[in-house]
Amino acid sequence: MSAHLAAGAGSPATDAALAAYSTSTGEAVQFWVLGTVAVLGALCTVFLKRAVHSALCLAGTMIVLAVFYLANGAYFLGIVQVVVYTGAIMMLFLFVVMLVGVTAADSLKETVKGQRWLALLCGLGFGILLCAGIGNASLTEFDGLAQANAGGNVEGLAALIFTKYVFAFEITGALLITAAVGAMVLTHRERTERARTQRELAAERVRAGKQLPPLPAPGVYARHNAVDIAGLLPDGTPSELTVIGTLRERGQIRDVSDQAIKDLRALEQRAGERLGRGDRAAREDREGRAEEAAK
Amino acid sequence: MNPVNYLYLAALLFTIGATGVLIRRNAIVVFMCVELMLNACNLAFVAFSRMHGNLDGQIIAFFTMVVAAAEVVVGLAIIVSLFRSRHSASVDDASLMKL
Amino acid sequence: MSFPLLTATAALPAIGAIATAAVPAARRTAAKWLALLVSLATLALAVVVLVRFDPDGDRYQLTESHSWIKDFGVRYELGVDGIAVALIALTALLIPFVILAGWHDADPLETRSSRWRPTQGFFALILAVEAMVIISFEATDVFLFYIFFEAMLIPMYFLIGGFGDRAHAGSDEHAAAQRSYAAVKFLLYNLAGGLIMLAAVIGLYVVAGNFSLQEIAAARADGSLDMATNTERWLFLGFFFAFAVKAPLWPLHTWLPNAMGESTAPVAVLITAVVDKVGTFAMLRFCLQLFPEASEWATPAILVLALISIIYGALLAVGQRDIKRLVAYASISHFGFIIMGIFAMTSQGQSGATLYMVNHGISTAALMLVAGFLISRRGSRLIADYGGVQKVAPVLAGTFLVGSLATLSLPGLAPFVSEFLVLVGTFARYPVIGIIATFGIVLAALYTLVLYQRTMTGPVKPEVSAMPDLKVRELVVVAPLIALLIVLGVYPKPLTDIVNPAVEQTMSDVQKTDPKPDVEAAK
Amino acid sequence: MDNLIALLVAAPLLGAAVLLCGGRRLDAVGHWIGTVLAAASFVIGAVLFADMLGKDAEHRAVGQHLFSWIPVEGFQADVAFQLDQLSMTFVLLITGVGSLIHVYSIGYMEHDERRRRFFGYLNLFLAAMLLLVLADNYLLLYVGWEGVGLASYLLIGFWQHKPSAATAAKKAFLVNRVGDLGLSIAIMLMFTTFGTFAFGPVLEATGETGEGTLTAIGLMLLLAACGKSAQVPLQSWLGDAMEGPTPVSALIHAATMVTAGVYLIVRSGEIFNAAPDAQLVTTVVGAVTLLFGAIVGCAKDDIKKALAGSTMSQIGYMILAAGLGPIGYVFAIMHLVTHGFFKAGLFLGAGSVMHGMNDEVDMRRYGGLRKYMPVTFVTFGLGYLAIIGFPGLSGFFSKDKIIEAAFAKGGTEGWILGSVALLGAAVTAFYMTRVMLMTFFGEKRWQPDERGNEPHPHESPKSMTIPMVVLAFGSVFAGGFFGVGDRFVHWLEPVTEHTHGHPPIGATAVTLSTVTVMVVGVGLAYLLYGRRPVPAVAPRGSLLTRAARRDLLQDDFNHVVLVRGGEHLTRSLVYVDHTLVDGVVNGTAASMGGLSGRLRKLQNGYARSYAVSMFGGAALLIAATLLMRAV
Repeated sequence: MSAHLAAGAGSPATDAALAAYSTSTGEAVQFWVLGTVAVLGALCTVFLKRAVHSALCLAGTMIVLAVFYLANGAYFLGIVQVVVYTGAIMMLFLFVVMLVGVTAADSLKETVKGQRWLALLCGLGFGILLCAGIGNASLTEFDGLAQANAGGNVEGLAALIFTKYVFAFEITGALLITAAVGAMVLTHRERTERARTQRELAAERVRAGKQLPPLPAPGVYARHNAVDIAGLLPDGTPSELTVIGTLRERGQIRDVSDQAIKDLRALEQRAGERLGRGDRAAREDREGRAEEAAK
Repeated sequence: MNPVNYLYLAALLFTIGATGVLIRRNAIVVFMCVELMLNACNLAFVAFSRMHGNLDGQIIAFFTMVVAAAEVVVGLAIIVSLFRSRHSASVDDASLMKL
Repeated sequence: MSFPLLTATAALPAIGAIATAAVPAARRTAAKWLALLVSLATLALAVVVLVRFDPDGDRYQLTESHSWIKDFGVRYELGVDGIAVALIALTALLIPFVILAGWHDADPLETRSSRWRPTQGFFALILAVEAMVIISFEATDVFLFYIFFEAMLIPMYFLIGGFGDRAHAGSDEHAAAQRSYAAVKFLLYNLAGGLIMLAAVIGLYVVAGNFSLQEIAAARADGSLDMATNTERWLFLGFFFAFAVKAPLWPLHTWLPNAMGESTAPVAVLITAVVDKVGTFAMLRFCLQLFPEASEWATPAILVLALISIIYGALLAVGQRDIKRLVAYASISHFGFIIMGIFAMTSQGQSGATLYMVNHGISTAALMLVAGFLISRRGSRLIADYGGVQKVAPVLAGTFLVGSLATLSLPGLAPFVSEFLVLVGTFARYPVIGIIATFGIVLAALYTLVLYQRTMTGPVKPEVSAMPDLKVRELVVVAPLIALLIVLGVYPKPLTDIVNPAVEQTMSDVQKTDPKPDVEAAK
Repeated sequence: MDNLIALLVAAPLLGAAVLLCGGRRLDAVGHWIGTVLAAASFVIGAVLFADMLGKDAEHRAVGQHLFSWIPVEGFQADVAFQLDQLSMTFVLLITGVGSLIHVYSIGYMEHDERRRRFFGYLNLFLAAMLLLVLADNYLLLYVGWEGVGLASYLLIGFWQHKPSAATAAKKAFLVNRVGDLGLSIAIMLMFTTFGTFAFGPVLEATGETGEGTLTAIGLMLLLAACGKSAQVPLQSWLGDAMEGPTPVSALIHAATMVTAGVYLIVRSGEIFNAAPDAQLVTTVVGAVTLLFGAIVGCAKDDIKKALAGSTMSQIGYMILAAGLGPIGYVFAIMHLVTHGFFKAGLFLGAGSVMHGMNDEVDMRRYGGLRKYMPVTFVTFGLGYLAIIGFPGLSGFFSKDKIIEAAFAKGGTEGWILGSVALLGAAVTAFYMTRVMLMTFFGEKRWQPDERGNEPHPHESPKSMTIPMVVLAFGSVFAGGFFGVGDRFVHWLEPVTEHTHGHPPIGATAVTLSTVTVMVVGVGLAYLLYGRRPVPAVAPRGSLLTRAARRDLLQDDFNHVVLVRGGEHLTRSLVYVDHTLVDGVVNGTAASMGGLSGRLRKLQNGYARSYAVSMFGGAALLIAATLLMRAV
């Protein structure tokens, strides 16, 4: 439905509406409905526990924004929003989430004292102030994009970009290249020494006394390597596929999804120590270790 | 309906995003919130360009996207290397600003 | 234009400082000799200035003037009057002795502490201080003076904090902590004063429109520049505060005992004999010339403070257990005399104060350096650790005695001349204050002789029984100073001839004339 | 000829410089250098004296201007000498007795390895003392004044390894400083009143100014005199000064330096003449001191301290005389000279006794020494007769005149002063006889000292006895030479004008009474110490005796009030300086540090909390802009 409206908004028939003092009721409805969706998406992005869910919610919000762009006569931006943002950037996010996987960071438990309340307070005040600013700015009358988009939105933009903003455009090009190179530099690890053979690695592992078998397959984030323990999917849930059928049949799968909680406690204890109120957290952590050992 | 509402919406989203940046510990989520803020700005720009009837606002929004893309690329790279070194993507783990 | 003599006099040690600092670490001795030669060359230049200066000529001579910061009317203006010449000569004279006395103070320590203290730095800093002091004596531009008045603190800070007594009783860590405390205290104290003065300097610019001492003073004199009474008083206080901290005047004195106590004897001499003189000199040159009315307004309070300094400093000197701190408090008492002489507003008082600056410099240098030799031998600053040195090291004891006698201003030694002039000058205008101040000479006798008795006389303490007498280098340091003390005490005329005209000028600045003695009034 | 005056001072000064800077290589000849230069100075003095006698009385004063010392606008201090009869008298006394004592010291200090330095100090003293009496203005006099103070400090503390000596030296210098306080204030007063402090102008201008100022100046000068001449209340140092070697006691603390106060007062005669109150105070001080010293002298068992008390008392006589004004000045100086002879002789005798007795000073350990050291006995005895005023000897003439003058002052104070002087004469006779008897008569009382070596009393070497003989000669005949035909009066009259005083009871009566009280004193002493044996340990004695042994509790007073009080004052001040004055500063610094420490907690290292503050800041900025637009 939103897509159809967006298309409609694009047609020359409704250009007059864009020019008019007030917008069409259709757009109003669209605004109120999708606006709610966008806000909800944003809130979920912030308040959902798992990064994956946040990413998806954000993607939703972005799509809604794309629709709004279209509705505001920014056809090119709308498309770019969908293609670049939702399509590329958000996917990039998801990839990274997959790389990083489920970490202890995914918790809403606040470690810095008063941080959350301060943040909410500031947010609230900031929002109110912004709204107040917008409110008493006299933005009542406005002229639409009729003649600006007369020659077509994309052409208009192109004209501006390659004349008025050409320099900035080139600069951004350079910026992108730099960013790409920078990303590579940051993530690339140069191998200086000779690659070690399987044998050496094995010997090393034995010497270190940890992780004798190879690490789990890519895309799977395993904290344990016992055959009866399922690897974790990016969202932290155990994936039964990583356990051999027999055990699956016998239902002898051990669940380690509480691993995240342990790490979380460990992290909170670390933070606690840094903030000098560590003893309690430390004791909890020690108990945790104890029962882990007992297990 | 008065398109000024778009601005209000933008303000709302921006605020939410900012709050998210402050609240969340997962670097990735923090990044998402930053993206949210950027998008809110874009929305505002677009709405302005509609009001003033010229495309400059859209141009700015376009540039913002480009910059945002670059920023995300670098930022995510940072997060990955951070994770490699610390096995955690928590911004609190990288709290070395205090000696 | 003629050869810029004054700039040269200040620049030579500055260049010397850089050169000394640049000497490679291994060539330590070379650095020492370089520093010594530079200081001697500076002394030669100072002598040239002394010769070229014509006491009966213009007020400011050998002047140089170049525009510096046009927008604020800041000029690079140099010029000397009799007072400045005398003090430049004193500074240039003392530095070689300071360097010679500190010959081994900055050598790397093998025995007590593993920390190596760069020798080059020590001597370079001393030369830097000399350069800054000299130029602040020469500057006739308020802003220029201010800059060097403040910049002086930096090398002094490092000299105090970096090069404490190597032979200090107690653990090195403790000594180092004490040192850095003293250095920081010195820095903060003087910095506070300097900042207040900066405010006053800016205020002066706002009022007067430029920084040139001569122009402002002239404008003040012919009335073309008149300040509101309160403005003038506030500005005066701003300037005076900084100078009173530097001088130091009670109750702003507490940094001095720490600084002098913790630093090596040569540095202590540098502080009290050279750097602090800038404070009293500046009172005479800036406070009185720029703010005559305010000076007159503040005189009673300042005189009382000076009086307190005299008596208080002397009493505390009596109560000290630490040789260097004792000398420090004695200096506080003496600075009380100097300030009293300046603000007595009589030509005897001000001539006396100027002579006092010179003589106190020499006498304190003599006493402090000998004390330093003593301390470096025994490794303790506590009076109680000595006794009977006189029997073991008679020459050391003798020079120490002469230094003490100079400190108690025995007639025939230089300090007596200045102290008596100050007393007479003060008495002429403020009899009561003059009489009370006279008690200072009794107290002076008390603390110096008690010090001498406790350290030098009595049965020989076993720790000092093996103490060697003065070495040649040390004699070379002390003997000329003592000779100078005697010469200036017997025949101070050359000095007074240089100083008097300048003092007359200052007197006319404050529109004061000496109270004429009249027999009738006494009826 | 006049240029020789500077040489008077220069010769011993040169000696001091050479001996003190010369180093050990002069040890062998040092004492000869010193003695020769002292003698040279005496010769110069004699030459000048001869030259002076050549002129007529009115034109004898000569001067020499060396150079301008401290020239400051309106304040002109010169180094200039003036030599008139008064100065000449002192010059001869100082250089003469000085030279003798140099000779004496050659023997006395023979076994001291620091003899060279000792002679250096002696020369230094001579130079300073000559400067004092030759100066033609008060400031230069002040230089000499402090110079002799320094010399006596160095000489009292010559045996510095003895803590007692060091303390005594310091005490002497400090007490003298208190006196110098008076002198410097007096000079300041002169400068502000007359615009100068040269003798001539000041003393001429006395007529023009008010009595108040002159009284103030006079009292200040008197304070100075008290310090230098050990008069009450500043007398406490003289007794301790006996810690010094005996020649020093003889030269400085008997013959010359301690009489400088008398010189000062006589020299400033015009001022005192114009200020009767100051004169009265002077006489009172003199009278009190002469009794004080005499009483102390009676109680001391230490021979030198007994003599010191006697010195105090005799100088009391001089000060008394000087306080009497023109009727007394001459006699003050005359007594000063004669006293110089016999007191120096007595001290040298005492020194000779100690020399023979292993430096034993307790008279209760002497006794019957006349057999062992006849020369000493004879010279000491002559000095004794002189000081008690035995008719025909020096003391008789000078002291008798003073007593006469005291009565001649007239009025009740005349009677009081006169009778005090008489009483003093009696006591003098008493204690000197006591000393004489305890030392030279009776049976021997000395025992081996703690190191077990028995003292073997023996006559001292020639170098010591000859000066004693000379001085004895002087103490016998000087008085007569001066007194007969008022020679001395005519000699000094031009400088210190002299008016002949007429005692209410007649000169002969005074003389008779003087002799009688003297005899009474001697008799009393003989009854107490000549008839029955002297106990080797001092009996507890009466309250007065015990007080007198402790210098009439003066030192205890000083200790309690000045020393203790001073210690407490300084200690509390040190505390105040550390806690209060410095505390304020450090307190400020500390509070700053605390504040920053608290602020530091905000910086917890979490990027997010920094972000919060940034965000809040942004919010505030917006608020501010909106506010600005609203208003």
